[in-house]
Amino acid sequence: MIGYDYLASRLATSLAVTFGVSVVTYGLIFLTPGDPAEIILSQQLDRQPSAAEIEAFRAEHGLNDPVPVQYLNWLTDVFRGDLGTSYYSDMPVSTLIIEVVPFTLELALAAMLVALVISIPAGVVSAVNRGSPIDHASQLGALLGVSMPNFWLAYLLILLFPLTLGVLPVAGAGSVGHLVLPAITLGSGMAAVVTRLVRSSMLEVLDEAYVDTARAKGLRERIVVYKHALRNALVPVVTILGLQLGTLLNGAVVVEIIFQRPGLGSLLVDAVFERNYPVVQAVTLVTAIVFVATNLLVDLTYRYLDPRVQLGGETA
Amino acid sequence: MTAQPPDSALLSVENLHTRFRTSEGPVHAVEGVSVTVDEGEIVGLVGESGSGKSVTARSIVGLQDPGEIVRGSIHLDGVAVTDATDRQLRRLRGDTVSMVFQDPTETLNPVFDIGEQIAESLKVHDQLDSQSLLEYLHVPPFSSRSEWREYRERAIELMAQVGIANPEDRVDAYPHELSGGLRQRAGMAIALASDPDLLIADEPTTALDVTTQAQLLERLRRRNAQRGTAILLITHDLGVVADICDRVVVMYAGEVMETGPTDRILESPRHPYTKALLECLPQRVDRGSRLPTIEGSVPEPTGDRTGCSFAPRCDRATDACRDGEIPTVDLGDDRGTVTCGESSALESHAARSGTATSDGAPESGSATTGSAPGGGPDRSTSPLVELEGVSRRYSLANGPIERLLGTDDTLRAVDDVDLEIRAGETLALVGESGCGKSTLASLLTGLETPTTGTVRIDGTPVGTAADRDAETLADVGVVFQDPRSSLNPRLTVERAIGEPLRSNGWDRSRRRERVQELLERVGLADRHATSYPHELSGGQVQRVAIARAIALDPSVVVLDEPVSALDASVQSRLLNVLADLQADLDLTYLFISHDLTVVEHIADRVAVMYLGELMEVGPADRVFDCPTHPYTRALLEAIPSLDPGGSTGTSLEGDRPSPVDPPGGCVFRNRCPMAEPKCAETDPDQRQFGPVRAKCHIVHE
Amino acid sequence: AGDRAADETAFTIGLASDPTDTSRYDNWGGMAPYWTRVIEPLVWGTDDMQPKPWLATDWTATDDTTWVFDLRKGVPFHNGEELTADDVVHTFEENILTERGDFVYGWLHLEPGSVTKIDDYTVEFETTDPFPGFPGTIAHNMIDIQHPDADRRAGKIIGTGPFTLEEVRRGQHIRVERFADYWGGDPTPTALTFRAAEDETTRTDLLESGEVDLIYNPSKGRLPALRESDDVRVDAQQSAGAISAWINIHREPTDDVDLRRALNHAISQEELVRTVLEGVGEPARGPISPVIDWVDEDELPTYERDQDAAREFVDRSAYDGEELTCLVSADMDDGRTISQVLESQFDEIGVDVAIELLENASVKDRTDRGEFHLQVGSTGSNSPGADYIMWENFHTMGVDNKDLYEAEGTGLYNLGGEVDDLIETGYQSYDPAAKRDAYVEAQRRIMDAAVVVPLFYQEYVVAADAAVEGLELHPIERFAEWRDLTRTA
Amino acid sequence: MIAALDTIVTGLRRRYRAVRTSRALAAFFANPLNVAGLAIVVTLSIAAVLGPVAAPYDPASQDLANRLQPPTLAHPMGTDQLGRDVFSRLLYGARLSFGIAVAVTAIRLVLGTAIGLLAGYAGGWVDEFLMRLVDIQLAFPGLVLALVVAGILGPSLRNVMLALAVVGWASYARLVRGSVLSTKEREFVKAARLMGVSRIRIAVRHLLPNVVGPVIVLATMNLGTVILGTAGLSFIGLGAQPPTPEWGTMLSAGRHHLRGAWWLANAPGAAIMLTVFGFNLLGDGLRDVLDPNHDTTLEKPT
Ligand SMILES: Nc1ncnc2c1ncn2[C@@H]1O[C@H](COP(=O)(O)OP(=O)(O)OP(=O)(O)O)[C@@H](O)[C@H]1O
Ligand SMILES: Nc1ncnc2c1ncn2[C@@H]1O[C@H](COP(=O)(O)OP(=O)(O)OP(=O)(O)O)[C@@H](O)[C@H]1O
Ligand SMILES: [Mg+2]
Ligand SMILES: [Mg+2]
Repeated sequence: MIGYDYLASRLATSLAVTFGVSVVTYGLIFLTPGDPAEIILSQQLDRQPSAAEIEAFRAEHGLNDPVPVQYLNWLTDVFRGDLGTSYYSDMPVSTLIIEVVPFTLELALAAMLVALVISIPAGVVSAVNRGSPIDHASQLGALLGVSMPNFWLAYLLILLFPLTLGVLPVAGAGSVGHLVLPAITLGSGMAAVVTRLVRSSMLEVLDEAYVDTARAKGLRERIVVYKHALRNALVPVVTILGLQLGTLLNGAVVVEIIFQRPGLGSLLVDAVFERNYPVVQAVTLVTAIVFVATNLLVDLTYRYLDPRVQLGGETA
Repeated sequence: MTAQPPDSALLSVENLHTRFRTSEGPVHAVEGVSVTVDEGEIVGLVGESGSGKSVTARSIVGLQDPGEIVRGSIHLDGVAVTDATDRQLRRLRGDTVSMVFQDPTETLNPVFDIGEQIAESLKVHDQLDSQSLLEYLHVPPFSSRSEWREYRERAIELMAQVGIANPEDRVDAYPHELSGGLRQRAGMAIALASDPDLLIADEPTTALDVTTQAQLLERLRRRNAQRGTAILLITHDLGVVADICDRVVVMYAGEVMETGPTDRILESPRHPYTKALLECLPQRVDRGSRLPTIEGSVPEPTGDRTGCSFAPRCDRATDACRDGEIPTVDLGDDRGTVTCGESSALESHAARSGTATSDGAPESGSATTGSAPGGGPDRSTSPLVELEGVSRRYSLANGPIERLLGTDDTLRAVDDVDLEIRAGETLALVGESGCGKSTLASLLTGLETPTTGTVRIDGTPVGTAADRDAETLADVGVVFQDPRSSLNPRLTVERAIGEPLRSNGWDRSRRRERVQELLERVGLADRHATSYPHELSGGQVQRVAIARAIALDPSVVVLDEPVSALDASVQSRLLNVLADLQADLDLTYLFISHDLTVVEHIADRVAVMYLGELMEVGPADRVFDCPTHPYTRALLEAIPSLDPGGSTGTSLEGDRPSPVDPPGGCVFRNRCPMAEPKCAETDPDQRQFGPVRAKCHIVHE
Repeated sequence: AGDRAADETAFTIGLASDPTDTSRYDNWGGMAPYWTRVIEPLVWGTDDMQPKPWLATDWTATDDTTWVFDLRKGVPFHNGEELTADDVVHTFEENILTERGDFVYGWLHLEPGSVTKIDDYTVEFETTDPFPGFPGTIAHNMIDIQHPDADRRAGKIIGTGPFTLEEVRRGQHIRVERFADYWGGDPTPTALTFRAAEDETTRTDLLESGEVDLIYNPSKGRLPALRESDDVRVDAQQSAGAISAWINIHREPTDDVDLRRALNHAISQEELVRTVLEGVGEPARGPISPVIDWVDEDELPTYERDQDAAREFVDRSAYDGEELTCLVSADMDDGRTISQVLESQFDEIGVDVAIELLENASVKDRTDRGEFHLQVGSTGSNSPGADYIMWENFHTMGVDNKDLYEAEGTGLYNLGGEVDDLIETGYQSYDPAAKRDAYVEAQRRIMDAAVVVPLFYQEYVVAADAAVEGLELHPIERFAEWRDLTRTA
Repeated sequence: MIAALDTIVTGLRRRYRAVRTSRALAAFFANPLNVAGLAIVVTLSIAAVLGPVAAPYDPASQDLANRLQPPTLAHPMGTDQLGRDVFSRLLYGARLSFGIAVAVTAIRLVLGTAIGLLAGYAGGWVDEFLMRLVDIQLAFPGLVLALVVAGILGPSLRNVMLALAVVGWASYARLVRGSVLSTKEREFVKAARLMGVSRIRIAVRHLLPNVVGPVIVLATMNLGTVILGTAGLSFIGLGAQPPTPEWGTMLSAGRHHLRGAWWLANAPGAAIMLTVFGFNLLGDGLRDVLDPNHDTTLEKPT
């Protein structure tokens, strides 16, 4: 069972990591050239701001304080549960994030689903029929999946589905139909990675003696493969899924841009480009927390999948 | 292959050829094996590693994949396995034949508890043809909970039958939570769940301690007696065969060399190979004298062969043996068959043939240092190595935070050990797996720091390896438990042996000379200098490890299970090498082994360890001939005797307690047949019984 | 497409920027004040960028700093109430001058408390300093008038426009519906949906798939095909924007006028427009679009493409082969291709230019520090009040020049001296003719000193379903008029 | 002198023998996919080396009159928006894209391996600290890092490389540390300690060679990811500076022409795909050969 010690140690390391991320972010954004005042004002006014306007903005947002002071202020606020306000307006950053999180989550889960639905059967079939044409075909497919730059794939998908076949919307968000193409775009790369992983993991497991024990019982091959072998083969796969979730969160930028979807990825990129630091800070923090939490989840899943795994010491 | 198997045979394998396709050409793993097993019979299949035993067994249950059966037939209960459909095969496996695989750590699925795995087997047997994936995955609407619960109940019964104590508690355990012996028993339960007519057990006891092995063999014998289950027992241990088999089939290089009733084979082996194999067992040789060996090595299974595959190693081989067709001769009177071209083989001819070369008389008596009682190392000299009150505890907390929080479970690996090793002697350390032998060795070598106590070498206290100076380090040579993993796979033999020389500042040309000298000493050819470990056989790798250990002229060499992983024939050769080295270089050995027959052969003195404590220490002949401590006695009794029909003593019942939570009082008391109430109360002191020191309340002079 | 079948009089418009950006448009509940025509300012702009009466019917400057505006009578808000001076005062005082932050003061030259009601239909504005451009400046979608009951941040927008706000879907679209009581007459479309479609290929694909009826700025690569297509109508409209290569005249070696003239002679604006711009845009002779009334192209000196002349100028200049940096913002449409054409054509006259394609903020940072020689940049305005183009770019105290000028007496594009005087005169002149004269003279001098290499005046393109008619385009693209949008069978 | 020569010769001979008789090599060549991967990589490497020599046109020379020409004999892959020969640009780009991939991977590999080795071997607090650093890198949105690096230093090719290198080393560190932890427990390492071999020598001579197998596999696959990474960065505007004919930048610049001038995006797209494909095939093959137990590609693309 999960001990308190374990939880305490995980919590401590997670906190350290999250704190580390926030420090790094803060350091980095203040190294970045460009004055938020000028950039934000020119965006907001759709014209060059005047010198007076810029000075007023700077004063209003405390941008004239020394960086460590700004960081401490920010940190204090975070501990009070306040992620700050966007430089653009009085909009709390938390509101901005909460607004887009469902879209990101929806896309991440859909992509994960696409990836799993494709990769697990493909990987298993590939491993079971090692060296056969099916295996080669699935391996090649997986390789094509990883090799394709995702924005290229996105445009090709749009060309194929809505424009040529007349099915599925081109862009937008809000319905299941809108989710299909982005999920395929994002999921295919992951599917490819996971397929290869499932395959190699399965190949190893299928060589294990306990698989033969299961066969020797007189079990059907299907049960041998999908019950006895697959469960073991999934153990390394889970790690990758955990790491890939991070990719899904901020690697989705390209997909979000092309398919015109709101999301954490484009929120972050826009914020960086606009030097909207409170938003950058908050999104980074949220991603880090999600990452850390996911890895904890991965560990717990590990423990479920493989009772040998001891929850302790090792993190992630 | 003239002998027609009787129609009644439960299993009849005829002229089986199983082959593997590999990138280096086909591997002929099985070349024309014929075996029969009648109902209720126990047949032993013996042979050295790589002789094709496992492949034969797997072929019988249709699991030879990725190999293929290219010729021959297998009939199980009248069904031809080679032509069977998937469905028929499943029926056979679920009903007629069961198999227990070689390694207990790997035969159980690590992610399901053993109850599930046994229940599954029961269910398959009950409902052979209606297996739905979702049901077996326990997906709710497709799978009935109550039904599974019932199967689990029956699983508990079965576990009790194979001798698992407290099966109700163990049914939910995962394989990693069980000891090797329990795992093997669980594997047995899975196999027996289908109430098979034939049980194939592939080296079921090889990885186990003698005591556990004895328990398990006893179960098998009982099963056979009670339910008439036929058993095909695969092993390389002739002692096990002698113990329970009715009949023996001897394999070599994928072929059957000889078959016959156990008594006949052990008493009057006909085939030169069988004879040689029997001769190099240490049991059969006088303590301390040289062991006979079989020169040469098992032929590569690739490539074509003609004639008898043993011919290159057989000193009685004729030209006919090398080229011709080798006849299989039925000895008649149910005395079995022999596949040999040499007519002399047919004569019953006891013991020493010329094949196993008992290579000469002991060279000026040096190899027999320990044999003559009293003629051993000079007892008056001060001991070379001294351990005084040495203990080693492991903290089970891992991770710095846990350590901070002070989670405090400790494991007693070695507990308050006093031991001395005198110059020139061979001290053997024996005990069951996990009793702390290797840890004790590490304390001596400095890989581990004692939690309490001191280690002295030549009278000076020494610390860990990092603290020792080059001279002290050089003074102790080590041969590790697993020879292969103790060599860096990326270094050639030459570099590996040269590594200690290098760190002692030897220059290149000196190193080269020394390496050559060492190779010669351990009996390796010069050409092996540039080989990588993976290019060498197990015996050769072990020689390299030995060469490296003696490179810096140590005075004491720690040998951790140096021969356990090796075949009998290779083992005997290596033991001879060790004896020669000791004689020539005046080495002191700490020889760790769980194989008492080997220890009996080589040791001057013996230390018996149990749960981190020394139970008995004394001269080898005394300990073996007249053991003092009940534990030593139990260990000796558990050794399968080579005498056919010889009794196997009562095996030690019960499981070893955990070193994390050892019993109070005498640690052995809960398994001790002689335990008395006071054993539970106080921990006995070490007491001297003549030349022997033992730790027991009960025994008296 | 489904919406259209349901309602023949509803239209969907694909915009190149996200009209729902809450963080930017939170003052309108996440609705872009542009395009949507839900809210309206007091002043609008004519096609030649003059202030035009809108919610205000007339205005006069009573002294240097006082403006009096007469309001239109009978203008109903979306909640049915009539627009009065109270609403205007309320909007300015409670919203524009308080909530939007201090920067507004500098823009409008107003401070809190400077807007007062004279009577129900008259309002007075007191600017902080003389500001003749005031009416044109407030002719901006963001300087809108709303009813005091409006709860802007909550998305309750009560404007006077022809459409009412119905729905805002963040990052997706905005839906507005016809306001039947609109003071300017009943609009034809019953509903409009403004969809965000920031990626140009996606935007074009949306039009092609029929998901939207009309898009702004389709992908340039697709223009030839769209123009050929019978299903699509393509319109172009010249805007108030202009693209030029701006030259840092205070840094070696571009401080040498001969080099700058050489650069001007190296470029063929016609070729640029014809080729890489697919004909979208007008070859430029000056840095500001002639759509703006105080620009007169014909008054400006011209630099024909003439490579020999250019090389001569180079030889005469102090330039000795060093590499010039040319900043380009990655955000700029066609910035990448344009800069490469420049680079190649400068190369032909022996001037070595290295392009630095940077994100916007980094470009700003570099220009602030003056560490560059050339910048591909633009001018433009979303309101008829475009005076600030001259001030901020070419006046020594303009935002681009000020820091460097104050620090080291330089700047970037400012010639200083008389040009500053001319700009000040133009800026503060209430007389349009005087203003025009001053500005034209300033521009003439700027071009004479070759401070920029003018490239082209911007056009924007609208591609629509061929069945859609009645679209009125405006030089300020955000002033588009949807009232007459219809669909032919 | 002669002795030295002799040792070199025997050394080489031994190597050669090891390679020739290696099962690994035979197994590698037995799989046609591996051979295909090797062939692709070799071909592309040749293109990278010889590209500039073989290219028919100057990759930067514009010809606005002949812009957007579909593929013809004169321009086998057509011309781009500025009338440049796409084929020549592709050939020149091969060197750049390859160079970036190799350089970035090399930096990641060296950095990650060093950190992983140190963490795994030193253990204790050093390990704890370095692993948290790894976690931070993994938990940090790589994009921000890339943006910032590009922002601070300007988005040149060199800085794109730096940005990609900074975000990718953690996977190596983890992988190496994991292998070191298990290898460290192997008895040959204990043996080395008992033989008095110094810590540094143990780390470098005993541990390192035994953990590089999976690292090389990861690196091979990484080469592909890096090329994709540059394409991704170009997409958000942080690619190589024009007119550099880097593939990712070309693909990104041509992406809006997929419908009309399809060759613009598809030519670099196919080149990228082929390269990544080739590296992955090779990596797969190497994995089977070098390390059949390699479990995870702890890869986190940007
Ligand atoms: N999957 C395989 N591929 C290639 N060769 C194989 C395979 N399995 C077994 N062999 C070969 O077949 C031969 C016989 O192997 P087998 O496992 O039957 O030996 P064994 O008698 O059971 O030995 P041990 O006592 O070590 O278990 C060996 O030479 C082995 O290398
Ligand atoms: N580093 C360690 N940390 C914790 N426990 C350990 C460690 N090393 C050994 N042990 C435990 O100490 C006990 C003794 O182990 P040791 O390896 O000395 O046994 P052994 O007698 O050599 O057994 P075998 O015959 O299986 O080699 C075992 O219970 C083992 O699990
Ligand atoms: Mg075997
Ligand atoms: Mg041990």
